[in-house]
Amino acid sequence: MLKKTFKRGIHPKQHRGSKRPTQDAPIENYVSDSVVIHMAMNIGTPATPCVKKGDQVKIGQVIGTANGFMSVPVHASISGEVTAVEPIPYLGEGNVTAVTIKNDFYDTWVDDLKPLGSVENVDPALVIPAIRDAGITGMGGASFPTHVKLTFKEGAVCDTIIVNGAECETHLTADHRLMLENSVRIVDGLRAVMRALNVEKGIIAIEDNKPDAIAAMERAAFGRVGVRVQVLKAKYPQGGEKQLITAVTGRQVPAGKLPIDAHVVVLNVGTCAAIADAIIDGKPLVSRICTVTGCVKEPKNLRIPIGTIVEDMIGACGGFSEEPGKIFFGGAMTGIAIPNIQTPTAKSTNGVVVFNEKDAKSLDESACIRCGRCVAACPVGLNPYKIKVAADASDFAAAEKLHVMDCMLCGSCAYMCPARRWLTPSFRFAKDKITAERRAAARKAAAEKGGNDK
Amino acid sequence: MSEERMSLGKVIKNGIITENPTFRLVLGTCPTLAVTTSAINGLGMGAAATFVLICSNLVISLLRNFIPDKVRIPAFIVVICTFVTMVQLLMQAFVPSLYDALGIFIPLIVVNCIILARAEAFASKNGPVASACDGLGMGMGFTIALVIMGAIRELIGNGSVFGMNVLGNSYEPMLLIVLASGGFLSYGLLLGIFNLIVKKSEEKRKRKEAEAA
Amino acid sequence: MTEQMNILLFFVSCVLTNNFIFSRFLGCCPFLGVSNKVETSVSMGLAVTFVMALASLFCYMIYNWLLVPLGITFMSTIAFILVIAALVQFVEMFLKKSSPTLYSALGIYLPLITTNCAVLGVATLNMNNNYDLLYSVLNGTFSALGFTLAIVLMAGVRERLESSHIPECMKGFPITLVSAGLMAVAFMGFSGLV
Amino acid sequence: MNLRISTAPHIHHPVTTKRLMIYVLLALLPATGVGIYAFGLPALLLIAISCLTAVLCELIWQKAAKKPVRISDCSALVTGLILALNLPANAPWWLAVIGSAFAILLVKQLFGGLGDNFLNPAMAARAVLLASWPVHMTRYVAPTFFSGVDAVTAATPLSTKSAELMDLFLGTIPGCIGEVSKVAILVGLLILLFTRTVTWHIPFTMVASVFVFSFLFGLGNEEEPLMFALYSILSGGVLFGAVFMATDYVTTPMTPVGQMIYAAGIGLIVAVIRNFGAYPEGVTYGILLMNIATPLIDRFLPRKIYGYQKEGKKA
Repeated sequence: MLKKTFKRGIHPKQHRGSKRPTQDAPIENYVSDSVVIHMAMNIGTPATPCVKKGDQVKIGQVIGTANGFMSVPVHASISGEVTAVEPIPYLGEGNVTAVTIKNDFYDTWVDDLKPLGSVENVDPALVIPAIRDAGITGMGGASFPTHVKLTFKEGAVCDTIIVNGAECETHLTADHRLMLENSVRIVDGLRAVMRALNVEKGIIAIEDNKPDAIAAMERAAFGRVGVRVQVLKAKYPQGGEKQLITAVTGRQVPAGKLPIDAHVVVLNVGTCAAIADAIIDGKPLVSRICTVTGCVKEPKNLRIPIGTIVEDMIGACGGFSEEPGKIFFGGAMTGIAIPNIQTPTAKSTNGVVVFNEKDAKSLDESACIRCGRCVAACPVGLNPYKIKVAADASDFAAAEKLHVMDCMLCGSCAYMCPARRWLTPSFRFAKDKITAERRAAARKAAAEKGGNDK
Repeated sequence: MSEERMSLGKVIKNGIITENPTFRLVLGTCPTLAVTTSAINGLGMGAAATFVLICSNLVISLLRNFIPDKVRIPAFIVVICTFVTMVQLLMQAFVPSLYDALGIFIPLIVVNCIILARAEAFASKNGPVASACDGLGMGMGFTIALVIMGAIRELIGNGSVFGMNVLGNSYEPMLLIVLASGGFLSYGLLLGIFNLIVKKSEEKRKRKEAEAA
Repeated sequence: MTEQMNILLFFVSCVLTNNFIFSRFLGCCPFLGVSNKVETSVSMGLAVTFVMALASLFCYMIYNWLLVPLGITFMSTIAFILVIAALVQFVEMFLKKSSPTLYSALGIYLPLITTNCAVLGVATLNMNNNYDLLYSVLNGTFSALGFTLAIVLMAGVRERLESSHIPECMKGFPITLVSAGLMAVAFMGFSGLV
Repeated sequence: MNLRISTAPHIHHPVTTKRLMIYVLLALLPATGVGIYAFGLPALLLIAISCLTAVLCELIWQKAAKKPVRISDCSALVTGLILALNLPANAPWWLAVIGSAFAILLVKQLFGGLGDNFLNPAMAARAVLLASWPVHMTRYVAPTFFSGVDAVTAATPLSTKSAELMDLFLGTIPGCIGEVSKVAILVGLLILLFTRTVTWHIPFTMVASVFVFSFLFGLGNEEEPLMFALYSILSGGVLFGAVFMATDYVTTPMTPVGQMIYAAGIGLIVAVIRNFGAYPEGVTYGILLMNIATPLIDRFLPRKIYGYQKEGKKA
């Protein structure tokens, strides 16, 4: 079969080695003594906690209610007693309210699960509400509420649904294992969405470095209406939504627009499996698969209740093998470093990677030698070195003109830079600044307009 | 800047050092670059420009109350031009070799920004004596800068100063310095060194003031 | 063939070999002053080209048809500078009326051109070299194009230097002059082409 | 436990600036070796003096300007070596000293050091030396070691021509230290390509451009324009320039298309200067002139940015 891909991008050397420790490790279930479930699991408004200290909760019970359209409910991931409802600092986003549950190890589910039956027979109109009520957000890392993604504005046309099984990030094998061990559920989830949106084409995109996953998904897709597997050449950042759309369909998402403007919806494999669980079993999203790797004694793929704290997961993997220097959620290209091992996981945490002191060492910037490696790497086609100059001079207007807002912070340029320039961090800073300025300008404009109306 | 308070000596010093047209104001770059291939050329150019500066400053100062503001610039140019033509004819008659060496840059003194700038900034606002002194100071500043640059370029590019062999016969001159690119290079470097010296002396002064305080 | 060839060679000579900036030092003030942005330097270059072509034409006519017959060629400098000043005024007025867009692009540079020694320089050179009418105008145009080439290249380099870590005392004119010097070294490669 | 907080990416490609410079040095090794082999002790001394001066100047400047000393990135060494390889083997020692000092101090450090210079330091220094001491810079000696081979070459016109080409290729002709043996240079190119230090764009486009323009200029004037074009790319510093000097990162465009425009420009200028100019060789000037044009190429070459193409087509 023809292998497709997108333009530019990089081949991290770690592509070859970093996934090896866990790619053949079957998913293990792990349940810890307690979980800390915070309410800001989705992009948008956080949920409002609806339990209090001392309450007994069961698995799947709603503990945080959705706050408007851009929000999804949060469910208890273990059964037991609520021991705290308090704000905790979380990954530099300020404080978020979190519910701590102590496990009673009875694993009792709530009584009122409402299975909707087979995905081929379910009433299409019920699918999206079910997805919302199950608290499903994008499981690939962005935590965008899935029901929002599937609700289009008037006149939008969707003709293809792409299931993202690229997993181009380093170290992570959670999606890979899921595709091997739960392939039918993924196809079920895809079919449910295809029926809900009345879309005829469903494409499961997988990179060619996972031949076993390709085989498994092809078996699962066999005989299913409109579903096929597309093999992609392994390259980073192929799992990026826009790059994936271009690789699979050849279309481009217009700048500043959503995939639906290219008539495509992209769902992560984990999201698809969660959708299938929600439809077939009526179960909300309470657990996920998370790769724990790096400097741990036994790197594993764990199925964990959402909210499991990192320390417990490390313990489940035999503890640290070396003094840790840095731990981050997600792969090494885009992962977010965590400040301590008490940090709880979220719905989008697809991996916990531990680096030793040596790998964690921060690097000194040296002078740009204009080698052009960043330009050759940028999947968006930007000139990272120019943007960096503008950002360093705090000239955000110039950075904006150089399309910094189209940067998706994939890190390819910074990865390639031989001078170890902090390209991606600068761009992140510039983007935040520009977004803040735009918001302020919009507020000001709105305020003036309001004033005029009076 | 009133005439009474500003002593004439200070006016001259201002032109030579504080507001040196070549090294501080970076005016009149074309002749600076073009004629400083030797010290003697620099001296000739400087002298010609000084003559024009003094005369035009004097005349413009005298006429400053009679010239309507609107046609001020063209009038200044005509005055300057007259003196430039005089210099041109004088040099052609008495120092033809120098005239040939400086070539087109003698008539181009007309558009040398130093002269018009002084006419506009000083002579049109001050009395004839002060204006003449300003012209002298500026002219000397210009001349000194040209001679310094000319001497340095001649030394490196030809091994001589004012035509006298200094570095001996075994010295192999660096031809580039007396070529066009050498002009730019040496001017740029001299400017940089001048800036560095000014900065260092200012730092020293500040430190002294800080110590005193 | 030969006439076209001669003009081509003349073009190469004016633009590359005897570049006004890099080998004749004419027009250095605007070259150093108005070369920090590529856009403005292009505008400046075009304005200078326009004025230099016209100035060559008019100065030729004034010199050969007025000063020479009257035997007052020593008045050439005064005559030229007046012609140029008047010309610049007329061009400015004309542009203002006929083409506001062009005027807004070139407008602020036009007054500067009066004291651009390249303009007076080209008129004097035409006179000294005894060029005929055609070659005077060509000399004006081609030399101005050489000036434009130099100033645009310089602007590109200077835009790049903006983000460079130049020592404090070299910032501004000094580094620009050194850059110009190095560029002149490179332009020496064209010597002997004509 | 002390966990570091830093933003992504957390991993980097193993190639650093220093490693790239070492790759370049490695690639220069064959040409340097052949140069020393062919020209003997004087070449070795010249190379040593030039490299030493370059590194010393960089050290002194960085100390004096109170900047972090970064001579260990080897960039000064590369400049010194390339300059030495561009000198005739019998050039006086002070030529190497002045050239190296000029390259490092005036062309590189004055503009801010590595990455900030807009001209290739070694090339600018060579042009300055050529303008200042043309006699020293153009007095080439024949390689001493191979002199015996020359005497054996056969005499028929055609074979002379082909023997000439062969001589050029192997390096049995007079020339600068580094540029005599094309074989050594091609080995260097292979090293650069293999280590992905450079891409094919600049070296191949430049050689092709010299070939094409020499052929075109030769059409009217030469008996065998094809032979002439072949001779053009093998003689002088074309190959050495294309592989080692035109590919200097700092002074070349960033995008492949820009690099090809740049390299084609060098080829054109080289052919023009060689065929019509006063200098017998134009590689140095070609590279310098296109270095100057590089900011403009980078600025005006449009980039296709993701998400804008379709809109552009519609509009």
